Parts: sequence; C-alpha cells; structure tokens
Amino acid sequence: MEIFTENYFETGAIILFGIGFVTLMLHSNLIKKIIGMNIMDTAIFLFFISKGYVTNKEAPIVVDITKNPDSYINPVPSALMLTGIVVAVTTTAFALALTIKLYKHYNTIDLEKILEMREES
Amino acid sequence: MVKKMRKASAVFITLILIFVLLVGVKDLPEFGNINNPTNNILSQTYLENTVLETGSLNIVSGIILDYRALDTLMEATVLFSGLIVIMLLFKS
Amino acid sequence: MIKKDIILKEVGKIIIPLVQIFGIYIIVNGHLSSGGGFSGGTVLASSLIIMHLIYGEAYVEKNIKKETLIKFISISLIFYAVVKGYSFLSDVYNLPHPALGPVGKIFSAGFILYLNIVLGILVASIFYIIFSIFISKEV
Amino acid sequence: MIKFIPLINILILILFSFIILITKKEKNVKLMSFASNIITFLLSILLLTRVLLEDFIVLNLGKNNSLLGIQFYIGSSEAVISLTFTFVMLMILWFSNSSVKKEVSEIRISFFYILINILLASLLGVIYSNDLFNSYVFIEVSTLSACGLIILKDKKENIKATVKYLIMSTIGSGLVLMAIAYIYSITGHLNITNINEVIVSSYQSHQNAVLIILGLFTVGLGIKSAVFPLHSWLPDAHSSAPTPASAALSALVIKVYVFMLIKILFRMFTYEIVNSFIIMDIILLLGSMGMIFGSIMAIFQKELKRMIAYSSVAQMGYIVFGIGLGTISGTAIATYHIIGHAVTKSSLFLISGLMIEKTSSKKIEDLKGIGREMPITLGLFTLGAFSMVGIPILPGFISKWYLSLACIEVGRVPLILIILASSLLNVLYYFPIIINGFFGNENLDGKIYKSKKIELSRLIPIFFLVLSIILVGAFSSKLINLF
Repeated sequence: MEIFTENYFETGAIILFGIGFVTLMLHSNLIKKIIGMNIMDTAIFLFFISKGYVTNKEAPIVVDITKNPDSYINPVPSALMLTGIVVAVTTTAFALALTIKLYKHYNTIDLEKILEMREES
Repeated sequence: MVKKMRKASAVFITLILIFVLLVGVKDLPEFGNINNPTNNILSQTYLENTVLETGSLNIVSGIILDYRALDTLMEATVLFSGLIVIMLLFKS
Repeated sequence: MIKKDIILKEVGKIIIPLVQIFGIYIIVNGHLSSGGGFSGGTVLASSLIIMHLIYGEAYVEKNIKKETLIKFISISLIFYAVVKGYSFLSDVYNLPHPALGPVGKIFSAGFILYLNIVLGILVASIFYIIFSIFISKEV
Repeated sequence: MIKFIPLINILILILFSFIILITKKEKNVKLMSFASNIITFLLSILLLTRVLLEDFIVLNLGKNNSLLGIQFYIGSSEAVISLTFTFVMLMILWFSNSSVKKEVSEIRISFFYILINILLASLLGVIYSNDLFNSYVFIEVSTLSACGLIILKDKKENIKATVKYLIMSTIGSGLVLMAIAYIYSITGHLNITNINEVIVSSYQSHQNAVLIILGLFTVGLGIKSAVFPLHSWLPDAHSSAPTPASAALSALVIKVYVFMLIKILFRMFTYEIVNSFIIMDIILLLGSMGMIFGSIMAIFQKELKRMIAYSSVAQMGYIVFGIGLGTISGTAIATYHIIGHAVTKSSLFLISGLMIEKTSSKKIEDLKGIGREMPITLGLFTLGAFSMVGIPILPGFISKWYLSLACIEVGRVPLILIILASSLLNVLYYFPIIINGFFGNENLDGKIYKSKKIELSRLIPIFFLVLSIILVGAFSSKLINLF
C-alpha cells in the first residue's frame, strides 16, 4: 500500500484517467464526452510528466551557464508532452466542430438519440 | 434496463482498467528517485550537450526544435490537418 | 456579435497591444526562457480573438484578411519543412548553417529563433481561423 | 543521399500538401498531387533496391546521434510495404482523377488531394519510424486525415460515422500513449532498438508492468486497426466514405497500426519475452474470432460496400492470427497478408464504386445480371474475390496455405479448421454476387450486353491493381523469404 503513497503522482494520474474514461463511457452528451476525452488526455500528460521529476532539482532552463548540468530534472518528458498537448488540442477542436455540425443536422447533441435515429429512417 | 446495464458495464470496465493500471504503478520505480531508469544516459546527454550544441538555454526548446524536430514538424502538420478538416467540415 | 460597449472598446485599445507584445516576447525568448512558438502563438491568437469579440469580425478582416492568414500558414509551414530538412542534411554532410552565436543573446541558437517565430505565426493564424470558423459556422 | 529517401518521401508529400492549400486552379492541384505521389513511388523503388543490397538502412535525424534524435529504421519488410502503399495510393489517385467529382462537391476537391498527401506521409512515417513517440505523433496525423477523408461527403451518416471513429480512436491513442509512458518509465528510452537492449535484461523484475504494456499496446492499436471485438466503428466509416477514400482507408490505414504492433511485439520485445506471456494466446483468439465473425457478419449485409468493409474485419483477423502464432514464419505471413490484402481490397473497393455509380444503387440485390452489362468490370471483381476466397496462385490462397503450415509448425493443428471455416464463409458472400452477376438467368432479361460500359481509361488503374494482385501471388515465395 505504501508504494501508492510514494508514487502518489502516478496513482493520482491513473485515478484521473479512470474519471475521464468513465465520463467518456457513461454520458451520451457529446460535449461531456469531449470533456471526458480531455480529462483522459490530461491524466496521461500528468503521468508522463511525473516520470521526469527528480527530487530537489530545478526546471531545465539554464540561468547560470557554469552550473553543473546534474542539477536539472529530466527534460525529455516535458519536451514530449509539449507535442502531446498540441495534438490533444487539435483533436478537441475537431471533435467540437463535429458536434456543431451534428447539432445542425439533428438538433440534438445526445449521441444515443442520434444513433437511434438511423434505425427509424 | 439496457441503459442501466450499459452504464453498469461502463463503470465495471473502468474499475478493472484502474485496477490493472494501478497494479502496473506498483511495479514502477519510485517517484522522484534519482536512480530511476529514466535518469539514464539519455537525459544526462541532453542536459550536458544541449546548451553547447544548439545554443539554446531552454533545454526543452532545444530538444523539441533541434534533436526531436521531426516531432515538432509533424505536430505542426497535426495542427494543419486539423485546420483543413475543420475548414472542410464547414465548407458548403 | 457587435457589442457597442464603450468601456470594452477603450479597455481593448490598451489591452490588445499589451497582449500582442507579451506574445511576441514569449516567442522571441523561446530559446532563452520558458516559452516558445506554441505558447507565444496562442497568446497572439488570443489577442486576435479579443479583437474579434470586441470590435467585430469586420474590424479584424480590415486589418488582416483571412486569405492572408491562410497564406501565412502555408508559407510558414513550407519554410519550416524546408529549413528542417536542410538542417537534418547539414548535420550529416557538414553543410553550412548559421552560427550559434553568443549564448544568452536573442540572436543565437542557430535555426531555433527563426523556427520559433515561424511556429508562432503558424499557431496564431491557425487558432484564430478555427475560432472564427466556430463563431460564424462557415468558412 | 539514398539513405535520406524516407525523410525526403515524407517531406515532399507534406510540402506539396502545404502548397496545394494556396493553389487556386484545380488543374495545378491535381498536377502537384500526382507529381508528389509519382516521386514518392519512384523513390520507394530506389529505396527497396538499396535495402535489398544492404539488408537494412538506419537513418538518424538530429545531430547524427542515434541516442538523442529520431531514428528511422528501414528493413526489407518496411521497404516492401512502403512500395506497396505508394503504389496503391498512386492508383487510387489515378482512379479518383475522373471519379472523385461524382461524389464530392466541386469546392472540396482540393481538400481531398491535401488529405491524401498528408495521409500517405503519415502512414509512411509510422512504417519507417523507429521511435515510439514519433510513431504516436504520426498515428495522430493519420487519424485526423482519415477522419477528413470520411467527411468529404457532406451527409448525415458521414458525420455520425466520423464521431464514432474519432471517439474510438481517441481512446485508442490514449491507451497507446499510456503504454509509451509505462515503457519510458521502466527503460528510460524511446528508441525501439535501445528499449530492446534494456528490456531483454530487465523484464523479469517488471513482469506485471510488461504484461500491462503489452495489453495496452494490443488494445490501443487493436481499436485503431479494427481487430474483432473493437471493430464497431469500421463498417460505418468505411462504407459511407467516398469510393477512393474508402479504398485508401480499408487497404492502407488499418494495416499500418497492425504493422506497428508487429514492430513493437517482435522487435522491441523479442519472440522469447512475448511468448512467455499470456498475451499471444489472447491475440490468437481475437484473430480467430475476427476471421469467423467478420465473415458471418459480412454474409448478412445488404449493401455492397458494407459487405466489403466487414470482409476487411475478417481479413484483419488473418493478420492478427499470424501475429498471434508468435513465430517468425507467422509474422512473415502476417506481413505478406498486409501487402496482399492492400492490393486486393483497394481494387475491390474501386470496382464496387464503379458498379454502384453505374447502377446507382448500393444494394447487393440490384447487382444481379450486372455481368451482362459490365462484363470487364465484374471480371476484375471476380479476380479480386477469388483472391479473398483463396483460389490457388492468388495471394489470399498463399497466405492461408502458409498460415496452415505455420500452425502445424507450432503444433496447433486444430487451428487449421478455423482457417478452412473462414474460407468457406468467404465463399458464401463473394460467390453469390459473381454467380448472380454472370449466370442468374432470370435476372438477365431486359439487360443489354455491355450497356453500362465504362471507358477503358477509367479501368486502367484497376487493371494495374489486379495485375499486381497476380504478381504478389506469383512472387509469393520470394516475398515471404524477405520478411
């Protein structure tokens, strides 16, 4: 059990991931689904970023050039997640655009209702 | 009834997923420890070489725009394709 | 979408240039402090979005046409791809590339400054166009 | 310079797509799109010849250091797959030159060419890249551009199908990114070769984590490549897209993710590590279920394109089955089937598009007697269907034959029954179309011979594709030895 309190960052990220996932699965409202998607992505970023942390070290921006490079944290996860964030933003924008378009066509953003409509017609 | 079943199964799947992932977390190295496998030669080399080889004081900036620049180029392409797709969607 | 509120307009006159300068600062200092093309670009885009919200679409259109923005996007992406392809080649074959310059100055770090500027323009234009598509629901 | 071909391929494709955005004239758009695709096709041939000489090419991008930058790795299977993909995409473009206008409105056509270029670039990127995170970014680009291809038609079903696809594939890419985070956490590398070095020595101390990583990759990439229980988005998306787009989606896009799974399972982890976990049996089970259920679902479909889309699910089952065997020969056949299925499925989709266009009906029952009206077209369809069913010499038969041999090799003879059953089910849904088309006597009344003839120039790309089906079948032993 104590490993969870030591790895509290990862544990929190996983629980957040679960919250996002369940939001995505439970709600049929498209906007809520997109929110769930975003929470999920953010949880993964948190998880990944926590991999870079080293206790008692600084962010990897050099202020004093003579300083020992060992005094900075691992820069790789931060660099990767910058890319990841932009990807998530684009996906969200596209999902929102689709929602607007669906609302125009069906006058509802309830995905279950929209999926039922095909069976009628 | 079907709806309730679906909701219950969604919660069930999520609980299983969280459980499995937490089992994985239990197996992972300790948070913030300096001897973790992530603080290996890769991050060492980045920290030592970036300022010398790229001249960028912001090491993250040096990584994403020099060493891993293909990632950033594709990231710009993601943005571009997102724009294209949205423009396509609203063009009538 | 037209808000004739005088307070908004007057505050906008002060706020928008400040936001823009801040965005440019973030972009240009991307290799020296935290920041860079993406974060600076979003700040610039937000200044355009504020302009759109306060003064209406016609005002922004008068200053920067959407077609110009699309041209910006295309040209900056082309620049980015060409420069980056060249720099990958030059790493292997030792082709000439800009000097790194004095560490810590604005004009240093080879291609990184120019790439950051290009990315900033790109991100600002793309986000503003997406916003205006969302708000007017047509291209 | 030849070493840089993979990078040049990707750069040329995306560069031309950027230029197309500001090009006004439709003629120039087409010209540029063709030019870039022809260049990549020729360069891929050059790359293949080089790889055949040197076995593999490793290209380091970023300060010429294999540790820091992004690495491309091109072995023989990568080179052959990229050649196939560029060839199929070129043929699809050639076909769409005259056909895309009939399904897509005028102002959207330049977007079609942009999206095709970006899609091909990202697919090639996933194939070449030897870096996990870089592959993830390429996967995201391919997902977005695939979504774009589906919504080219401005119809309700298309948007609905896209929403489904987008949500499913976001979950998929989320799981993949999670898996990358786990693997980065226990190895500290992103390069597949470097991870392999670390993980071979240390996997025993992280048994649970390795199992979870394998599971996450399988489920995440499985969602994107429509492996059986996760395929629910595929039929809607692939059947509602315009014909050239659905050919590209079905023949190329879903294959890439499976190929990445092959890379991860067998190059990053090794056969030895992977076979010591339960995951391979699960993959095998998923594959066999896909082979059977995909075919059963296809039988009950009433629309031609939906039927072919479900047939894709079944064919993905074959590929996953080959992976699940967990041997070198199984993987080789999976790779061979990727190529065989890419050429076959694209030609089937293009032909079905022509038939739907001429009869102006999506239903299978309206195609009765079409053999009299369009004999050449249905003849080409017959060849493709024969390959799917497994008539000797054609690729479908060869992969089934070698899959059976591989089953015997690992001592799992009962699995051959599944392959046989799936082939029989394939017969059940492809042959009625052909038989009713050519010989259904009562349907032929009132149908005039060759009345719905299609100009030969539109059939040329399909001829080439069908020819390549036969070639892939004829040179099968050489191809399988390469992988």
